Amino acid sequence: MKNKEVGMTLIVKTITRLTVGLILLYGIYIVLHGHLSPGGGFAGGVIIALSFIHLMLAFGKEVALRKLSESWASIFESLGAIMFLSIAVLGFIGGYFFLNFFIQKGKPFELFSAGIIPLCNIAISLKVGAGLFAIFAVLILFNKSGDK
Amino acid sequence: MKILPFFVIIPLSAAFLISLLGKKIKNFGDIIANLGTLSLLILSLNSVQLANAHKILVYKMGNWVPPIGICMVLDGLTSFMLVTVNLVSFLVAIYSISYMERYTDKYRFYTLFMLLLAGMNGIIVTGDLFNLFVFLEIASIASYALVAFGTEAEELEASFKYAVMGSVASSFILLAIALLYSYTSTLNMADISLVLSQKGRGMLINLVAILFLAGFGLKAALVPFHAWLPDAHPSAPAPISAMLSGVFIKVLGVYALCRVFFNILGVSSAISFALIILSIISMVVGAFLAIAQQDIKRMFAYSSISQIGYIIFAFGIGSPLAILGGLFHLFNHAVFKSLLFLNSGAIEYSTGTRDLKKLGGLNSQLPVTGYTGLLGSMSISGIPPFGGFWSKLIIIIAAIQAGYFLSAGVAILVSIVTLAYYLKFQSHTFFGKLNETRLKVKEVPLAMSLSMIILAIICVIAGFLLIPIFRPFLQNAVNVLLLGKGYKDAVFGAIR
Amino acid sequence: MELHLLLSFMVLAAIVAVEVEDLLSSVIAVGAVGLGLSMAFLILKAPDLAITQLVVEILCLIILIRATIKKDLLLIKDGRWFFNTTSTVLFIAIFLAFAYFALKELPNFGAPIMRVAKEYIERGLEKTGATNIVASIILDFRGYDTLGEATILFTAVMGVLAVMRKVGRIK
Amino acid sequence: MSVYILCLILFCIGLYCVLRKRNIIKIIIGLGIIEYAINLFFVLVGYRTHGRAPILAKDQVISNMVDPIPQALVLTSIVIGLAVTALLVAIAIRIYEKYGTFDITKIRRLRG
Repeated sequence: MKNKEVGMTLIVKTITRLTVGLILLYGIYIVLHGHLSPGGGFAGGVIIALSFIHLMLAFGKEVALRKLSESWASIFESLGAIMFLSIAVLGFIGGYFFLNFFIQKGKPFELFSAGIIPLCNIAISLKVGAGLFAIFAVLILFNKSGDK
Repeated sequence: MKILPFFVIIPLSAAFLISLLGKKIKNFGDIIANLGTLSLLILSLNSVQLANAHKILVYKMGNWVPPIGICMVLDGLTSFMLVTVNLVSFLVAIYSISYMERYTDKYRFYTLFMLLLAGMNGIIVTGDLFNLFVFLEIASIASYALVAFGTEAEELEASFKYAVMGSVASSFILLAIALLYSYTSTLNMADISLVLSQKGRGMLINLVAILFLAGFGLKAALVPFHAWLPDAHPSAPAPISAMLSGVFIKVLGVYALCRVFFNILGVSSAISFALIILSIISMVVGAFLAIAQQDIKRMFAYSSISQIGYIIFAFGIGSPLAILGGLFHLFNHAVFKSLLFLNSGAIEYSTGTRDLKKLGGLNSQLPVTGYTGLLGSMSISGIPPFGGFWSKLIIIIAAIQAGYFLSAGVAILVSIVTLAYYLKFQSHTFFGKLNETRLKVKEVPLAMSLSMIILAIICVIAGFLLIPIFRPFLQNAVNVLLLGKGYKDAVFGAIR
Repeated sequence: MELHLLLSFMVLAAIVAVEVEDLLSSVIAVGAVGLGLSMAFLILKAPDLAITQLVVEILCLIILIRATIKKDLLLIKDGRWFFNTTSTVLFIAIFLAFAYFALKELPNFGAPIMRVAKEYIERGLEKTGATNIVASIILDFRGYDTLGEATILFTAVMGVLAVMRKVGRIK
Repeated sequence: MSVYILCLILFCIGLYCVLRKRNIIKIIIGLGIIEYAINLFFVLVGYRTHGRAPILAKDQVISNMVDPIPQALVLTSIVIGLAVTALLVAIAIRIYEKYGTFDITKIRRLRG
C-alpha cells in the first residue's frame, strides 16, 4: 500500500505507462531525422528529457532515478559533450576544425547522408537530454531534503 | 595559424574531462587545469610572435570563406589580450590548488573555471559577431555560478543580482546584433563593417551604438551600471575574484567594446564624448566609495570600477598615445588587481576575516603576502618605477595633449585618492599592532605564495614593456585599434 | 493579419503575467506567451523553431512551477512606488520613440536582404547534403556556434549542480 | 513595421518587469519575456512575404524561402534562455531556503 502513496493517481500512472514510450520514440525520431525535416538534436534531446521527467512526475522520483540516476545523467552529459567536441576536432584530418569530413557518403534525402550532421545531432541530443534531466533531478531532490 | 582553434579546444576538453573523471580520480582536476592553462600560456606567447610576423591571420572554420562560415582572427590586439588572460589564469590556477581545499566539490570549481576561460578565449579570437555573443554567454553563465560557489546566503544574493544584471546586458547586446543583422544581413565583423561603409550611418546605427554601450557598459561596470560589481566580486572565492576583476570585465567589457566600436561601427565624436563622461564618473565614484569600505575585497572591487574608468577614458580620448596608455594600463591592472585579490584571499585563508578593523600587524606573520601586497598597492597607486605609474602617466599626458585639461586634473586627483585608500589598506592590515590571538597565524602554502610572488615580479618589471625590444607587443595592439575601419580590408586581405 | 492578432495576444498575456498578484497565474500566463511565440514561429515559416520553442517552453514551465509551488508571498509596495514607476515608464517611452524612428531605416517587413543567406539556400544541399537548410547552417556552416551553444547548456548544468550543493565550505 | 513595434513593446514589458518588480520569480519571468521578444524580432527580420520554410523537397523547386540564418541563431538563443532560466531558478530556490522569502526588499544583507 505504501507504494501507492508515491506519485500521482492511478489514472495518471496508467496513461503515463502508455505514453512515455511513445514520447521517447518520438524524441529519437526527431533526432535521427534532424537533417531532413524540422527538429534536430536540441528539440529531440529536450523531448527525451521530458519523457523521463514525465515518468518522474507521475511515479515519484525513485522510479525515474532507478532508470537513470543523477550521476549517470551527469556522466552521459559529459560523454555527449566530448563526443561533439571530438567530431569537431576530427575535422582536422581534413585540415580544418569543424570540417564536414565525410560528406561524400550517402545521397540527399536519405537517412544516412549529410556527413557529420546526424552524428552531431545524436551527440547533442545525448548531452541535452541527460543535462536537462540532471537539472530537474537536482531541483526535485533538493526540495525533498530542503524541507528538513 | 593552426593554433587559433586550440585556444577554445583546450579549455573545453579540459572542462569536459574534469567533469567526467574529476570525482573518481583524486587531484585530476588540479593536474588537468594546470596543464591546460600552462599550455594555453605557451600558445598565447607563441601567438605574439605570429601576430608580429604576419600582422593579421584569419582561420577559416570548416574551410568556409568568412561571410559564409565563422572565422577566427589573430591580430595584435588578440594576441595582447590572449597573453593577459592566459597569464593571469595560469597563476590563478596554481593558486587554486591550495586555496580551493576549503570548498567542497573542487572538481566542479575547475570545470566552471575552464569554461570561464574557454568563454573568454573564444570572445578574444572570434571574428564573428554572433559567435562573440555565444562565448560571452558561456563566460557570463560560468561566472554567475562561480560567484555563488560558496552557497552562503550573501553569495547567492550577490550571484542573483549579478545574473539578472548580466542577462539584461546580454539581451541588449543580442537586440543590437539583431538590428545590425537586419540592416546588413551578415554577421561577420569585417563584412558588417564593409556593408556599413557602403550604406552610411543613420539613426539605426545610433540606436545600435547605444544598445552596445549599455550592454558592454553593464559588463564592464561603468558607473551608472556598476551596482552588481561590489557585491559579486567580493562574494566569489578569491581566485575567481582575481579572474573576474583582473581579466573578466576587461575581456567582456573593454575588449568587446573596443572591437565593436573601433573596428566595426567606427567611433563618432558623440560616442567618444559619452565614453569620456562615463569613465570620469566611474573614476571618481569608484575611488571615493572605495575609501569608505571596511571589507578588503569590497574596497578592491570599488577600486576596479575606478581603474576601469581610467582604461575607458584612454579609449575615449582615442589618440595613439592614449590608446597605448589604455592598453598598458589594462595589462597592469590585470596583473596587480589579481595580485591584490589573491593577497586578500591569503589573508582570509590565514586569519579567517577580511574586515580591516580586525586585522593589523600581519607583516611579521605573513611576510610573502605582506611584501607582495605592498608591491601591488604601490603599483596600483602609481608610485614610480612600477608599471602602474607609467601607464597612468601616459594616459594623463595624452589627455593633456588632446586638450582635456579638466579631465586630466580629475585623473591626477583620483590617483592621489587611490594612494590614500591603499595606504589605509596597508596600514590596517600589515602594519600596526598584531592582534594577540593571531600569533600562531602561519604563512599560506607554497602554491599560493608562488603565484603571488610571480605576479609581484611581473608588477615590478611591467615598465619594461615600454622599452623597444618588447614594444611591439603593445604597439601591434595599438595599431589594430588605430586601423579603425581599415580592419575590414586587413581581414579580407588575409583571406585571399 | 493573424500575426498582428497573435502578437497583440502575446502582449496582453505578458501584461497579465507581469501584473497579476498570484505567482502561479503569472507563470501560467508566461506559458501562454511562450506558446503564442511557438505559433508565431509556425506562421513565420520556422518549423524548427516552433518545435524547439514548444518543448523548451514546457520544460521552463515545469521548472518555474516547481519553484513557485506552495510558496506564497505578499506583494508589498515601497514608499516611492509612484516616482519609480513613472521614471521607469518615461525611460521606456523615450526608448520606444527613439526606436520608432530608427526602425524606419530597416528593410521593410517581408523583404529581407539575404546577402549571405542566398548562398546557403542555393548551395546548401550540394555542400552539406542536408535537406533541412537550418540544420545545415547550425551544424555545418556555423557549427562552431552550436559547439558554443552546447557548451552553454553544459555550463548551466554544471552551474546548477554547483549551486545546489548542500555544503559549500569545509569548516 | 507595426509588427516590429509590437515586438519592441513586448521587450519593454519584460524590461519594466525586471526593473520594477520586487519578486524574484517575477524578475525571472521578465527576463523570459525579454528573451521571447528578441527571438521573435530575429525571426520577423528574416521573414519573406509568401515565403516557404527553408526545407528542400524532393519533387519541387522552392525559390522563395525565408531567411534561414535568423532561425539558426534563434535556436541558439532559445537554448541560452533555457540555460539562464534554469540557473536563475536554482539560485532562487537556494535563496528561498536561506531567507524564507522571494521578496527582494527583504533580502538585503549586502548594500549595492
